[in-house]
Amino acid sequence: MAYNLKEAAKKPERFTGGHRMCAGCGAPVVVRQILRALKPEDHAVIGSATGCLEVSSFLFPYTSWKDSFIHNAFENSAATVSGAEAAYVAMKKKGTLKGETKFIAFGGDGGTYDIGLQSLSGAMERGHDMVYVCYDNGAYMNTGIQRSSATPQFADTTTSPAGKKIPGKMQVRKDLTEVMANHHLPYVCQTAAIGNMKDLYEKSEKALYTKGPAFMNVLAPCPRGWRYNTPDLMDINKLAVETCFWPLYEVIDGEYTVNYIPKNKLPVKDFLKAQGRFKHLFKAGNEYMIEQIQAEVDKRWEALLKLAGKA
Amino acid sequence: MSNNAAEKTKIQAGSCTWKEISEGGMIPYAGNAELFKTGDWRSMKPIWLQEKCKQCLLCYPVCPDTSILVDENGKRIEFDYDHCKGCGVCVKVCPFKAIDFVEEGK
Amino acid sequence: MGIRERMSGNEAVAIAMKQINPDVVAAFPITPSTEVPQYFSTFVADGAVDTEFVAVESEHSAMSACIGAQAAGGRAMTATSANGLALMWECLYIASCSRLPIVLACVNRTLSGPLNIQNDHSDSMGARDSGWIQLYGENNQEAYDNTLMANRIGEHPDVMLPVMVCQDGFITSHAVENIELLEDDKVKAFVGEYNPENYLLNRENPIAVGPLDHFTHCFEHKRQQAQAMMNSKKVILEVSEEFYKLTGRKYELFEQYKTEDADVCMVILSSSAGTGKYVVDQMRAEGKKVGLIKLRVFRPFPVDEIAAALSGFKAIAVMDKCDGFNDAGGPLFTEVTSALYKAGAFGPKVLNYIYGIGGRDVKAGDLESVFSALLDTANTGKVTSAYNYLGVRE
Amino acid sequence: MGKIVEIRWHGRGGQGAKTASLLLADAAFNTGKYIQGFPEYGPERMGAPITAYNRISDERLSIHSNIYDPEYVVVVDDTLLEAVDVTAGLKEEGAIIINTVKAPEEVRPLLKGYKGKVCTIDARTISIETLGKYFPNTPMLAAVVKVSGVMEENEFLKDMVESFKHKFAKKPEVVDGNVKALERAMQEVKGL
Repeated sequence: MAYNLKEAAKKPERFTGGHRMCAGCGAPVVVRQILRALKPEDHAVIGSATGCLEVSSFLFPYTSWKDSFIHNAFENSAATVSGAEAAYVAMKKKGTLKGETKFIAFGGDGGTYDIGLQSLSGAMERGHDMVYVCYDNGAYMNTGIQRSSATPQFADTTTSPAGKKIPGKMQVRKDLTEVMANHHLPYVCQTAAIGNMKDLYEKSEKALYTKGPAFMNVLAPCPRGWRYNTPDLMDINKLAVETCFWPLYEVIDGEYTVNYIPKNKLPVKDFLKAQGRFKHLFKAGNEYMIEQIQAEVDKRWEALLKLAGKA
Repeated sequence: MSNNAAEKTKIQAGSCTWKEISEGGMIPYAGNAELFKTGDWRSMKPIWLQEKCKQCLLCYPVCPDTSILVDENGKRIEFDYDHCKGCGVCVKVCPFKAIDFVEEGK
Repeated sequence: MGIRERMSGNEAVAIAMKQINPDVVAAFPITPSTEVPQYFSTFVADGAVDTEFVAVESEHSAMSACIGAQAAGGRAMTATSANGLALMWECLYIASCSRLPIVLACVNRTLSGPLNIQNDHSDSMGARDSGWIQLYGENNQEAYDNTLMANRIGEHPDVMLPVMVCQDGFITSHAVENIELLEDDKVKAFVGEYNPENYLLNRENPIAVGPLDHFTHCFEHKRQQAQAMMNSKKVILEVSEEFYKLTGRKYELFEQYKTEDADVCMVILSSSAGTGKYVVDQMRAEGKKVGLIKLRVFRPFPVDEIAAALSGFKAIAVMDKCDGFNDAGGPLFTEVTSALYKAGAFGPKVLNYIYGIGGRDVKAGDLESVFSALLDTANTGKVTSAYNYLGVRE
Repeated sequence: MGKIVEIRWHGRGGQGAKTASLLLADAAFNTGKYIQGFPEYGPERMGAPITAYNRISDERLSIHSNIYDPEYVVVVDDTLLEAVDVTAGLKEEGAIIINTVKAPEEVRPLLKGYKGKVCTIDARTISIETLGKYFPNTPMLAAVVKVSGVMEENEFLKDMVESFKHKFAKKPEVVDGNVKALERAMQEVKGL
């Protein structure tokens, strides 16, 4: 069914207020929208890696999750949910369960790109009927903004500080969406909370209701780690997409579709400038850093267009 | 959530003994975080200017705290100030300037 | 009255798992436990079980998947050894604190390093404080029987803890021996259904498992978990008694072998206990008053019972197939000596022997030399060295 | 305490010495004995010398160690005679059974002064002539039973026929070959 903001609004909220995420955090916005894509009659078993989302949403004795929720450890959200899904298959065969249950595993970029990559890869390869969602805020925010392999090049983090000799994180970001696309899954996408949430909602719906393993990589800005004012969340999301720093695309059974091609691709500088973590890039003499980032964004964007047959 | 669940959550949140506490920290009251108020985190407060609001609904999904509620007719209603942390994301996305943003307590 | 069979310890465990027919088995290959999931996957492939077999990419994920499956409301089982158990470590604690009665077949093997695939108890002994019930078996029969009892023990409402069923890698896991199996229907009736009160897949009452638990409540949860372990002792005895009525095979917290009139006694676990009994028989034939206690339940530690059973001997040898690297003694030694101290039993002289490390074969003669040393100690009343090594080249 | 018969097998990885020890355990089990059959613990590599063990008894076995003073030693590959100390600990009132074309007196000089009984069996020829391929386990098994007397011969034969019938249910022609191999081995073992 095509997305309609007003119709979607009537669906039940499945992630309540009363959680302890920071004011203005991008992650709960993403979570709410993904859960909204569930059919109201379906139950969900949701897992989360240790991280901001988990420690803030299930702090004893309060849970923000209206569905069943399990947290195990940092690196095993995918394996944990895969076990729950296997139990579901077995118990369903015995006829002891009614209705449909969907399985969703959440992890931040630390729990997904880094420490949880093996668990994710294994669960996806085994073909469990589940959705893995990475809410990517580009660093280990829960422990205090340490660099991850998802941190953009030159970003200033607490373990890749912009110092006198080393100007922030020296390495380019890992392209996890591509890594997952190469697992040849039925559904892989990259998305963000944009505008009226159409892209995020529709992709969530596809991921949830495609049989088999699905992977979603969703941008989730962090006002504290990225250093911008909380009201700017949706502007930051928009800039990430309009500059092609974070392209919106999906890979369905190996077929690439770029969901949004900006008419006026903005310079990545516009995205960087909005965030304090890139402040040092704008000092005189550091122009090369912005140029390098722009070159990397362009290279990846062109490659993506090529994969989608748009180049 | 039933009153019973709310009551039991209160017991768990308080000074319950090890004999009363739930096994392994399991909580059988899904969504009971609603009982936990985060409204006092606010230093800025969004004010809904009903007369300017066109009910475009762009504000409800951007709220990280599920604090812009939509009624059964699909209309947004007053803020849930029990949970709103005053981040101002809704203020910025409103195309009609129908949400004011003021200092808390003023 | 039972089915007379012969098979290895690994096959016996796999057969027990088949008869239990759990909802999920998630496992990863590692020598010497590999055969357990191997046998089990043939049962899955042949449709002999209803289980979902999850061939995970690591032991960490094996335990993680078991946690997910058990929390979901299913029965989950796995098998591992040595480094595999070590890789599960983090999740062992999470399984027990989350009160998930998962059953793990631990085929004991030396924990690296150096890399060694043979038997000692360094793997499960390392996990002794992870909150798992630990049962140790002497042979394939005991590995089978303990596996059949494990679900009943772990799933008891007063317990709700995971259970580790240990046997010696290769020595019993790969040795074909006689065994008496139970009929499938009897196992089914004995093990029964798993009906947890709360589970993730209960859509009528969704739950949340595994919170962030601050100092405000964490201690209470840990205290409650400790109580579950205390409660488990009684449950182990009750389940074992019921099993005895079903099979005629008697299991308690430990087995006392010819201890009644013994002057000296050896405390030992698993396969070497069998060799120890053989040695006791031989020495008894020579008129020497030696006896043996084979510990079956290491967690919970039968602190009062073992102290009562040991307090009357003149000398005791506590055998550790695992060193403590603490300049004090192996884990069993420190537990036994604290039990004696707690009971105020200062009579027995206690010797500790570290033995069988890295698969060093434990010969009858080795254990005989320990008994001889005990008899000497009993005579002289003197302990020259409490912390000893048996079978190492000096 | 009942008498425990202890047997040690020497072979090469991939030749089936471990399987043979398990088959012997099986046969003894089927005649009502308590048995143990186990390999020397470690990874089995093709061609590398391997050891396997059997204990057979009328009473439950509790000892769990390797075997150091066996009654019988079985050597599945005579090239091992020079590479491995096959008679180590072997009791003189026992015997060694070697798969070789040679006669017992020809191999005795390789046995480091072993004074007990030396038996040989040409399992290769028997195997090829009865089964059409080199599969020494069946004849070796029969030779061990014959030499050790660890179980009653007719009972052993009867049990093996049953087990072959079960194992080769879809290939009945193979059953006859195996039975022939057993019978011939019992007749042809030398040095008794």
